[in-house]
Amino acid sequence: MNWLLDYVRPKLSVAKTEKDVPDNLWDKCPQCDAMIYGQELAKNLYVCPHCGYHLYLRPRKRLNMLFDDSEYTYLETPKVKEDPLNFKDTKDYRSKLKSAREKTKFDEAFVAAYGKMGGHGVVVGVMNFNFIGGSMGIAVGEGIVQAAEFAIKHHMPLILVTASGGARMQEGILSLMQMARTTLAVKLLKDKHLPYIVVLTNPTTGGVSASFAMLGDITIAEPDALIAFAGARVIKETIKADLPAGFQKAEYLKKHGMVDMIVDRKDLREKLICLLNLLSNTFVKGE
Amino acid sequence: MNWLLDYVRPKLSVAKTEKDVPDNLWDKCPQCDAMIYGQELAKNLYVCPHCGYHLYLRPRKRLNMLFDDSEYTYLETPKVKEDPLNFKDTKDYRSKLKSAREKTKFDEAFVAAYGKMGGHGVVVGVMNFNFIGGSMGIAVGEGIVQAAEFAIKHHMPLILVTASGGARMQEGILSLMQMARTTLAVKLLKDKHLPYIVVLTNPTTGGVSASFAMLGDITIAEPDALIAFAGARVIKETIKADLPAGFQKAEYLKKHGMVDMIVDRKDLREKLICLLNLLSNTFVKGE
Amino acid sequence: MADKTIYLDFEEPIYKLESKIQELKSCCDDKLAKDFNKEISNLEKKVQQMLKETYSKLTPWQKVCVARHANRPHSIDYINALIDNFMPLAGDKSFGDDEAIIGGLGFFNGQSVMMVAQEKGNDLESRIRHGFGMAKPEGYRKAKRLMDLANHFNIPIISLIDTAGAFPGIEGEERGQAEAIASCIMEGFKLEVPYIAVVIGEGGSGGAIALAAANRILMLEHSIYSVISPEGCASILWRDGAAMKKAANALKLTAQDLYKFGVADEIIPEPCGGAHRFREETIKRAGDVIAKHLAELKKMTPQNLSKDREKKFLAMTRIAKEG
Amino acid sequence: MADKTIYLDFEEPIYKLESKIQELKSCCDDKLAKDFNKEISNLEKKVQQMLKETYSKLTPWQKVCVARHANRPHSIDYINALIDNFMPLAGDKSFGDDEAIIGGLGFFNGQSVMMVAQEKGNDLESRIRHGFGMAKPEGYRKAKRLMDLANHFNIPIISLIDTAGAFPGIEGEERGQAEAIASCIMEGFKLEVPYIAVVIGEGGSGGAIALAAANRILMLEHSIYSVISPEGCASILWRDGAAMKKAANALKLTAQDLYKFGVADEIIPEPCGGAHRFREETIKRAGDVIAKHLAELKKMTPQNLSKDREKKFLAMTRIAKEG
Ligand SMILES: [Zn+2]
Ligand SMILES: [Zn+2]
Repeated sequence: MNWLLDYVRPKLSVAKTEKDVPDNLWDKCPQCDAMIYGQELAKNLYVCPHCGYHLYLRPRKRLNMLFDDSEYTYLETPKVKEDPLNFKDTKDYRSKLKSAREKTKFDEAFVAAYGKMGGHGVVVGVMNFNFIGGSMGIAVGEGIVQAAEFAIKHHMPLILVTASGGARMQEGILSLMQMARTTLAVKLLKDKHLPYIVVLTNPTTGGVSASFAMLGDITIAEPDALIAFAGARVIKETIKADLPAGFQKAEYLKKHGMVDMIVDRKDLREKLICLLNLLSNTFVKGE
Repeated sequence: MNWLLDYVRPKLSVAKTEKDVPDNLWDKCPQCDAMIYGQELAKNLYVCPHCGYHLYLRPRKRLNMLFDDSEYTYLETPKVKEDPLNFKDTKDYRSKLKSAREKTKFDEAFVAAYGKMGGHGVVVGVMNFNFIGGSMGIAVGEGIVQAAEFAIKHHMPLILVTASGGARMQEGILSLMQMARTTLAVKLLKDKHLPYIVVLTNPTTGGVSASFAMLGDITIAEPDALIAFAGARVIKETIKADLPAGFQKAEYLKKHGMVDMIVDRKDLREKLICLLNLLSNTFVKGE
Repeated sequence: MADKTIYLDFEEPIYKLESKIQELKSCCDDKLAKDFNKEISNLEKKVQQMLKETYSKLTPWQKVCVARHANRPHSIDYINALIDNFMPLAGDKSFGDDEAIIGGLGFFNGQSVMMVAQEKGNDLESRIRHGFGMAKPEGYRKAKRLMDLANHFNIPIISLIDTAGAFPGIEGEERGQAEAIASCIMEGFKLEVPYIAVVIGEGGSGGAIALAAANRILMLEHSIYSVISPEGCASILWRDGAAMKKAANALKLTAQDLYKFGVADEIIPEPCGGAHRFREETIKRAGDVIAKHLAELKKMTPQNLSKDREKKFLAMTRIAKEG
Repeated sequence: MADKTIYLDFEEPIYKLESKIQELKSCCDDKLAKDFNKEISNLEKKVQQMLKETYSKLTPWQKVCVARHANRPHSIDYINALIDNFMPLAGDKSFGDDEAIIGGLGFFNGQSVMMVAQEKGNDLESRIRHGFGMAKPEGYRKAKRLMDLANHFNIPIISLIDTAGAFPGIEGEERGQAEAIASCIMEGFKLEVPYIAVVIGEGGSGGAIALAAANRILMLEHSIYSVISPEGCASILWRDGAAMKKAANALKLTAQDLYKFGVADEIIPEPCGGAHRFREETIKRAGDVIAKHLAELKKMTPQNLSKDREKKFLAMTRIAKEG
């Protein structure tokens, strides 16, 4: 089963791209409070050069960093029913969507692209935490399903980079159903023996962690990333006690058997290529 | 997959049977120290009428208790190489085997029989704790493999009643290999979707617990039975502390997720029949 | 349980009338019986009418309260009434036995089924034993094991859903609550036997969908199924836990909403006045609807059962593609 | 590690000579070099001869000591030397990551393999980290997970066995040590990829066979593989822990015994003096033998690989049936 053989470059229009945020500004590290010049931070893949803290990396930068020569083609954002519940809390959901789109220049909290990584054809999906907390509604779920379907059609591995506060409440039960739908997407990949690698980044919680994010053939986490099912606040309120140090951090998850490796962002591309090499060089069935 | 359909009564000579030990004696309950008249104990399936303690039940009585009308046919004890290591400690292994045979009237620490249980054709294997501590050597391992092969050939479920101190040291590495061989036997049954039910009785430890005994589709234990991988003495010596109450007892194992149900001996036959009914009445595949 | 009646706020007028009927019944001796009988009969009609009025237009929040009603039949009640020779099975074969999910084999209409069911408990002791119906990872891993066992022996699976959600706590996190739920959903898709999920009370978020990647999703008339509790949603989006009624409205969590969305395949009608008043009749009706769907699914091949589930969930929330 | 030399009892005469050589070498200056050189050379020949004599007829107990020698190459050494781009994988996806068993993907002669290996550690800190090579249930469950992963991607599996046995303790018992070992053996039989087990040091009982239901069982020349430790056997059967030499004799636990029994498929010869003296050469030889068997197995179809394992273990200890 070699998923490299029938790699066909599909014809798809390039989706909208995230606008570059100016790099000529200073940013403050949330961990060590050091002030870092934007260009330096960008050069360092948004890892604090002083303490190693991994700041949030926006989807386009993530894709640039992962694909060979930063070359890739976006998959189309799936067309889905918008605001299916006509949801309104203190403001209405449609306006929230609108401002998220303006802010991020993306249609939704998930974007997928295909291209080469270390020469391997591969589909990479990235969650956008800046888009309503990376929450998973219909569009995100459908995006993941379509990324998997694309990977299957073109016989490629799928790499998903997660970052999410959980389900998109404003889409009610239909957002919950995406837990099942994205799990099904993983099942379809597994049926075809295509590698599915998850990169857990800060934070990955709730319905996203409890579905496709925990089902990788191989699971990588960025250092210190928060990875949780239940929120620490909820747990703290329930047990009325302090939580253990490092609770729900990547290292804690690894200790508890949920994560294969913790990889610094600067090494991520190299490690992924190594895994792709290892998984593609599979045993050729005998006569 | 209905394992009742092609039930064929195979032609096999009836093996030697265990001689009845006289019932007109008094026995002392190891738990409550009550003196119990042998006939009363026998009538009560060797469960103390005072405290409910389950005393050891010899294989023939176990088979009598389980099969319809106590009717069954022994499978032949497999021919195996005896004393393959020429093993000698303070006395030699051959003489140990000889006295075990004289004491138990069985060839080895495992005996299997087939017959009907609640009308279902079924193979039942029983370990004999009185035979060198029910230890598993080649003969026991091969007995279990052949019981599974017989069950497969005749499309019957297999029920194994365990009682063992572990591997038969005197057969060295060849006894260890029986862990793999009996596990393989279970695998072959599973390949055919034939039910495999384990009844754990006191004590089931070491290499037996760490192979076929823990691989039942459904796992029953008799109350208070000791079920362990490592001996409590060894653990106590290692940790130099007392062990928790009820450690390694059936109830402890159930609490820790290893056992489906704890069944009083008086209910065992009925529960097994109920399980056989449930597993035989399977969903008939559609058009 | 059923006699220790608990009334909900909005049932107060009904409760008052019912009390009056009780009073009349208890103080009437033979001489007065005839006079009273007429009045009792009138009052009882009135109660019926009020039940009808109230229960035909329950608000979403009222539905939430009914779905959580302590006298509502629980999974154990359904199993006791619908399943013969139930053989409870236990344990995840790796860590523990979590009774927030109960399961086992039994006969449903003379046919082997595997029950996998969330149980909240009925009194303090049993609530504690069942972890208030909030399963830990070992609970979902037990469920997964039982589903796999059923699949191995070609036995259909019926899951009963009634949970406020998965257990939120340190133990759950350290043993992989997220992984356990995800794997349990995945298990559902791997099955080649009929798999029917029935929301009998509260279908709470990830804890519920873990047992609901099924061929059929059935809901009791006054059950709910939601991505988050109204209280949780209110405190996050309204920053006011007391806004749960607004949240209940907004979340569209009733059986009727879910049927409209195509998530629920059928609504099982409850007798007027709710399952907590008419426990036996409700269970019987649920049994009938389950039996109907089971009969349909049993006509499918193992492969088609799996494909049916895939098709259902792939199509869900998807707009049919053009071209 | 290798420089902090540890000598075994029976190596004392060799040790003395080697010390003398060291002495001569260190005190010799240029002027005396020529005179000493001859003597050193003679002594070195003598050492070689003594090594040959000693190592060609090691007693079983001596083999046990050699197999457990602290300087003997460990799994990590084999992986470092034989595997390129090793990517360690971790965790059982349910409870923890037990480093008594290490594993991961890497290239072996340019070919992807999954390594699953028992590691004892080399100093106090690493011994503690690796649990002294005695795996807990989560270790076997990690091994099972990695084998299943390899099978899914059609990648051959090489297991390295070096353990005194599975962890005996409360934690192990309460999380199902017995079940974990049994399931790990079972996993071996389910595989449809080449699976080669190499006993590199101590093959201790159930803890060892958990990783050895393989197509090929290879043993280093001075490795052992036993149902029980000689010490344990002595204390049970002789009621005297000091009778371990007798027990080692009786148990027939050497690679040579196992080869005779047909349990070991091939013995990997160690350089004269043992793996602890010639670490690199030993590892190289092991690599060569593994490569040979892997090449053979790679010619088989997935189904035949599974059948091959079944045939091997069914035939083992079985007398060919007549009729
Ligand atoms: Zn910093
Ligand atoms: Zn007693």
